Amino acid sequence: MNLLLATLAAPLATAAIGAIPGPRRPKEAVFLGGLASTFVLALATAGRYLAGETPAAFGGALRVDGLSALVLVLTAFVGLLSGLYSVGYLERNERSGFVSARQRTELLALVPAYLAAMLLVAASNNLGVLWIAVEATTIASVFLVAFQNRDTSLEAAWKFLVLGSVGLAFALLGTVLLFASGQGVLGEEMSALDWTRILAHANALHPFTVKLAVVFLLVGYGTKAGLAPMHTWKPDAYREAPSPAGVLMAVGMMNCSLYALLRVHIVSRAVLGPEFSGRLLLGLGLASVLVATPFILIQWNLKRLLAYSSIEHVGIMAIGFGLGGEAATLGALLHMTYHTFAKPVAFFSAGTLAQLHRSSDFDAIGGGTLSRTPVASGLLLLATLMVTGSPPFGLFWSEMTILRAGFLGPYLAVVAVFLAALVVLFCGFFYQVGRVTLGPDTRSSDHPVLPERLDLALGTTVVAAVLAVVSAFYLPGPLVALVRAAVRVVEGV
Amino acid sequence: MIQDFVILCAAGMLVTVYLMVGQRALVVAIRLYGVQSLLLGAVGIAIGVADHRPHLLVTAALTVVLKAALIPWFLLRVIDRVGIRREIEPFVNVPASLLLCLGLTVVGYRVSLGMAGASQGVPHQVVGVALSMVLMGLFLMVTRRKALTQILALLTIENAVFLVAVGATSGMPLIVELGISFDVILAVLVLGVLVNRIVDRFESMDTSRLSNLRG
Amino acid sequence: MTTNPLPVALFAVAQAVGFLMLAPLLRGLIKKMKAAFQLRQGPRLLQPYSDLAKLLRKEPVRSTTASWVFVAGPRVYFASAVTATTLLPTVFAAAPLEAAGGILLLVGLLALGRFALATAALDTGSPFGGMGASREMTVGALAEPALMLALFTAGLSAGSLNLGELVRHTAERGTSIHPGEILAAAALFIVLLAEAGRVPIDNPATHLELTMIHEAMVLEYSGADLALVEWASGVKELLFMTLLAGLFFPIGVATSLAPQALAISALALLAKVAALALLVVLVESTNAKLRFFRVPELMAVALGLGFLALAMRFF
Amino acid sequence: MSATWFPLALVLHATGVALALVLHRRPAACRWAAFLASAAGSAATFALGASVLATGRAVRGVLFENPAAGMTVGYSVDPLSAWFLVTFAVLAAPVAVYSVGYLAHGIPPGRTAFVAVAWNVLLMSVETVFAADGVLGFLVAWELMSLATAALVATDHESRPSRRSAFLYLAMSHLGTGCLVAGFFLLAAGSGSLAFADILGGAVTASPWRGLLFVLFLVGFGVKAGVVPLHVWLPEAHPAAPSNVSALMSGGLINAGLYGLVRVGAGGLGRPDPGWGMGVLLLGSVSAVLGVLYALSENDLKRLLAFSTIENGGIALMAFGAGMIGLSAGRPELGALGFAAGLYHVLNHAAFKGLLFLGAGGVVAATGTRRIEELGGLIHRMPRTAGLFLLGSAAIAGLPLLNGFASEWLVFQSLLRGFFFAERLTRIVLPLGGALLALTSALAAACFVKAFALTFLARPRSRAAAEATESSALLLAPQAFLAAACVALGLFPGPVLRVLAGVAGSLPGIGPQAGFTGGLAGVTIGVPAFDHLSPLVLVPAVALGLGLAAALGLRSARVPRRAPAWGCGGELSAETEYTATAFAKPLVMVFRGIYRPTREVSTVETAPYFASEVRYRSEIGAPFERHVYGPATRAVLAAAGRLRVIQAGSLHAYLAYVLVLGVILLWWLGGLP
Repeated sequence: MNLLLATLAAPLATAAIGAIPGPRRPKEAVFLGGLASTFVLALATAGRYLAGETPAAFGGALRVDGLSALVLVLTAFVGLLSGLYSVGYLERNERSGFVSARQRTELLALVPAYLAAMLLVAASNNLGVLWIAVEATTIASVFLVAFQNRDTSLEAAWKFLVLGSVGLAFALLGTVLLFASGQGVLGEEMSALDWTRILAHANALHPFTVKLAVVFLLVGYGTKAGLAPMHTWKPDAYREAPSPAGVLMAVGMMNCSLYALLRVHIVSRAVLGPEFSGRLLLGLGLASVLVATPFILIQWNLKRLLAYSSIEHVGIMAIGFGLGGEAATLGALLHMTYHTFAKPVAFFSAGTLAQLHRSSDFDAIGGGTLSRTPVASGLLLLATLMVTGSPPFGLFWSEMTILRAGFLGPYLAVVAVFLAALVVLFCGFFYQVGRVTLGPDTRSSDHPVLPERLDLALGTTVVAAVLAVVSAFYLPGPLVALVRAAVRVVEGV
Repeated sequence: MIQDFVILCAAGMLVTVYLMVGQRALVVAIRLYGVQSLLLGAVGIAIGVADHRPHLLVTAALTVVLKAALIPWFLLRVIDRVGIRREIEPFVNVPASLLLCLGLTVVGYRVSLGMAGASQGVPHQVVGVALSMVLMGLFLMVTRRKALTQILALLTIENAVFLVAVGATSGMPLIVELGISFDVILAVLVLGVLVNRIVDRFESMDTSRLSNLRG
Repeated sequence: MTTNPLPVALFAVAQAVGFLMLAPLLRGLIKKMKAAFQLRQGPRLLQPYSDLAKLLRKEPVRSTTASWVFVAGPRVYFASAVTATTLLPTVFAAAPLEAAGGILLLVGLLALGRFALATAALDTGSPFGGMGASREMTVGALAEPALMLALFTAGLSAGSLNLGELVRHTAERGTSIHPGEILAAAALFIVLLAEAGRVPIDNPATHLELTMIHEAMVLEYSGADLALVEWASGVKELLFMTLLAGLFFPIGVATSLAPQALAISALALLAKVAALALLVVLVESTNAKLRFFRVPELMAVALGLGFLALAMRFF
Repeated sequence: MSATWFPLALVLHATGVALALVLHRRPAACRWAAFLASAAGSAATFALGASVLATGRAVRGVLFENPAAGMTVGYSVDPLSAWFLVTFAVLAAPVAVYSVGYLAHGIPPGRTAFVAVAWNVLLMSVETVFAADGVLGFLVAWELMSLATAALVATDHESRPSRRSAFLYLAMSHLGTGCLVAGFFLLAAGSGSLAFADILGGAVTASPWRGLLFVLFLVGFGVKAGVVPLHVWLPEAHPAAPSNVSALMSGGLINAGLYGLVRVGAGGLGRPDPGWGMGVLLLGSVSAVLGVLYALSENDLKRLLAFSTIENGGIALMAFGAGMIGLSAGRPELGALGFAAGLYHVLNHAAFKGLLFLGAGGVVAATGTRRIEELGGLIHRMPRTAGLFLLGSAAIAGLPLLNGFASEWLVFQSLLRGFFFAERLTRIVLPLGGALLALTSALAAACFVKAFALTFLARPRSRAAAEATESSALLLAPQAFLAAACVALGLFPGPVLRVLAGVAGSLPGIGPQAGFTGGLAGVTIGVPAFDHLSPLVLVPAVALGLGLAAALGLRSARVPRRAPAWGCGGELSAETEYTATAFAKPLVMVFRGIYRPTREVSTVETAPYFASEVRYRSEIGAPFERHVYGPATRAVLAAAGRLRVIQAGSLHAYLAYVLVLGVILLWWLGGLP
């Protein structure tokens, strides 16, 4: 059986089994087993790629090149982490009697389904398939956003879906226009939308139509990535989604939508040269970083804080890709990699705090969590260091790489603004996290906090933290090779 | 001759959007959407017949069945269940809305001048109409408060996209088109489910009340 | 100038002893002249010597809260003043210890004395000590920049900050009537008044708690401790006058070791110091003591003079 | 051999970290292990620095590689780095020993491991800052240094001031780091290399960004050096940390900023523009004067010391400024003099400020308070601490025979010597700087009379002060070491300057001309001699004077009579003593234009004209906080608050953003040719 198809089928099967009502333990075992095998299969697929093959399926509609392989591996990795944490999360809620059987089924089915859709995004070689896959992720995740079934969950889900659908409609229009730009060149069969084919005929495409298409595609997939000003659904969705789903959205979905943006960028560069989409990405990226700044300063909710951080990071990556050139692209792809390692720590530790305090609002949590839940708070502080790009952690290196490339290039003003925003963001993020974790334990005894235990969820957080720390000093050779391969794909060399 | 017909239908679609902007009864809006979809189907059939592209006929038939019949029926059912028939006062009043939409049409047409084969007419006209429809659909979503209107506007945008697919490219690859149609239906269903849940929970379909999440 | 240690040491000891011997005389002279201005007879000229001798014999009484710092204060003050005298050229155009340093070291040594005495004054637990120390340090802090500017003017025009070098230079050149240097001399004179605790900055004769500065600081001292303080203060005053005379009015300074030249130089120095003493008396007798918070204004005048001196001298 | 010293030092610190983590449940063992490892690490850096200073040859090596990003971090210890490493080690080693004793009581036992880890990380990073051979290593170390320091400042995170100061510190450092990143990358953009040897070798003389670069570096490094007006964090953060950390921060960490300024100022960016030196001199003067003025008015012992750190950083900057003026005038020997003076002062400051903070730490540990008003009389209970603190006070006040005098003397020389070679405006600015330095020095004397005398002399003003006990030998020995350093550095400026001539000579803009000569006998400035200093000559003279005074006093003072001080008929008590506030009052009034003190007197009258209680309250204004940082912070937060409407919860607005973006992009596209 085709390895790539197996990679995609594994989570789909897991989802199907998860949807069937059944006893808890075996279902969880299948769930974790499915996600683990997905990760292993993704690794194997990437390994195939590194060995010189090009895994493909459906007549080239699915095809794995360097960029796909990188995103596949990272996404599957996050999927596994999220799965582990999901089980821990359910267990914890079980303890406090918060979760219904329906919700368990929902989570166990939706997480792998969401993952499957994301893997499909990463494996797609076809703009049509890409669009369908992204739409599928949207539909899978909207239920995760509405998972808690509170008033605010519905509100967030509605906003998420409407904005997402508008974005997808834009992306679809872009896809159609791109197809239209190659009338008579690309042909009419399915493979006409393969970017391998589009790239091969880049010179024959109608430039203006491509421009139009690129604008719609960037805005469309930018909505899914959460680039400003289409970012507005993010804080709501992140706050409402349960933490295991949050991390899938913040890391997996972000990587996948960036993947989509990159595919567009690659096509645009082949047809129009690097400036057109590069500048658009630069603009959207800078807007994202700038928009995130004030909201981090005035934030009132821990998970929304993470959402704005995620807007910031997608902005950073967009800036990196927009700056262009090998160094900046390497920086941005490294940023994606390190972000994939670092963000789960933040989400899981914040999720633990939120679960133990039964809310993620700062007011409800109160200050001084370090004395109540030392492990989770300590990990949150550690994650803050990572996420704010402090050395010696990975994101520092990638940000430095991007900045360095930026100062070498012509966009000095943009880079300077970007740097200034990073400084403010750092301060804001630290201020907010410090507000929660540090200080005297002022919580009154009327609202007792659940005791912190080294359960599966916390264990997953610790493991994620260890991996993130290690990743700063040592990235496995094959992963580095994937990053470099992805750089080659994006840079077209 | 065929070209003129296509352009006529496209213009008709644009008119339906104007009419949607111009009135507030939900049922009429749904019907207008149905008409719009029917016109889209007509475009598909005309081009399919003229250019001998059988798969266009398939998608056109699909469009008619789905969008001119099934979706309006589903939405009318939602209205019946909820019992809300009129849109309340939009954020921008009707005359101003129409004026702004005129502007949006100008924006759309201005861009479409750069399209390939602008001299031949069809792609240019079709893309102009489609872009105008996209912008106006979005405008509808911005100014109208009812969840149902927003779904309709979204569907209008979707129709505009299909108009480009049919009119400017003589049809996307069939399998892609089928996939997309399936996804659109799924999205509409999910939206419908959400609307139901929102109405259950908030006893209103007014999405402007959904503003508790700020900052 | 010789670098052989023995003559240098002898020269230094001789100069220090000379300052120690003459300092009470200067005090006596000023008191006598002041009395004359007020048409009083005043104490006899040599009275300060008797006072010192008596105090040195008397048993000191020390505050019960005082520590060794209280004892060390006057001794360090004394030693710093005595050491400072060896950095100064007097009769001969060289200072005994000019190898040690120049203007900056001299100012540093005086600061050391002030630091020691002010610290010690705070050791008694009496509010007077604190008041005096606080005021002394305030005046000192304000006087120091003016002093430095005045000295810089002299030093920079001579091309050296070493006092021996400086006096040799001015002696060769002769008294300057450059307005810059006159202004510098005026600034230095104001600083002298402040450092010596003279009217209008301080009143050495008062013991009214609201007005005293230096006296408040040493109020708790008695016996030999007080003698050391008084003596060192006298030395300091003499030192300032010698400095002023040497830097700005170098008439008669001996540049050779010929006995005749040395004698003339000595006489000239005595005359210059006497003249400065008379000037001090004039100022003391014709001015009222300033309110403490007006003193900074006077110091600002000195600073301004110093700055103007520098500006006029070099532009 | 010397090639392994630096990695060895880092390994020793890393061992300290590891040991602290392993032993975190046993605080005593943890203290000994982690801090002795740290002291050993400092010894290794000292050995490295000393050997580089002795041979004058740089030592290089590689520390770390990030293959993914393709980045390498190496180190290169040239004489300038070596000087700072030695300075840091001279302070850090004794402070580490002190920490072993101090942390037993200074912090909750549960946080011992935390402090030990952060401490060792801090030392590692500071040493790497001084030794880094390229931009990336430097930035990593620089950031780590900030983070470790912030963590240490927040050790007592339950107290609001600690949290606040840690955050303020972090925010200000980050502002600085941002400037440095921009500066370094702009600088590197010219040459394409990130190695200091390439970009800070003075090659960018022609860059159009030169002026901007210098300003960026000045701000970036100035934050760490505590330059006014970037100093606001310093008086908050230094006192908030445990005293051993305060000592290290004040004596060692500000040097990181000064180090950077020397790197860029002494020809690193090519021959300095005339304005740069003037600017640095001006900033230095302002920092020195304002620093000491605020120190003087401060009644919190540790805050007082922190403000004095600003002053001393300012003094070093004045010297650097004079050196840069010399360089821009084409006189490398003046550059050498100025930078040597500043570097000497940096070393001296490390010694006496370390000593003073350690002493203050002992006092705080013994009495539990930092407020001078609640201290007093400690000399009877803590005689050794008092003696050492007095020595430190005398040294920092710039009194002869001690090291403060020696370096301030040299700073005066650098200012006045430049006079002869300077252009019109600088010609007057330089001696004026000298006058300000004199003022600073005199005010510092007043300040430390207050700090010492009101803390240690007269009667105790609180129960805690009355019951204090002397610090242990573990606390006193490091202080004695630093005190000895103060004396030695004061008595032997000549050998120190001979070393500094080598250091200055290694700077890109200077070369071998030193402009001064130093030998065992003393220092001589300029040829022919402009001035010279030989403290050793003075020693017998002062000894003789003291002997004479002692002899004169001996006749009567063998058994002095003790009596209560005269109290005008009343009884003197701790309440009637002169307070720290009162001591500083005259100078506060004189400089009220700067201090802007507020004054509030309220009386409670039981009967007309008979007040039963008078309350007096006076506060010194904090102009930079009030007029610059406060409004700036508020403006940013207000702007952020106003931007809240972006995310006001309305889906319609969110959709409108997309619509507007779409319209703008389409309109723009339509306009494209």
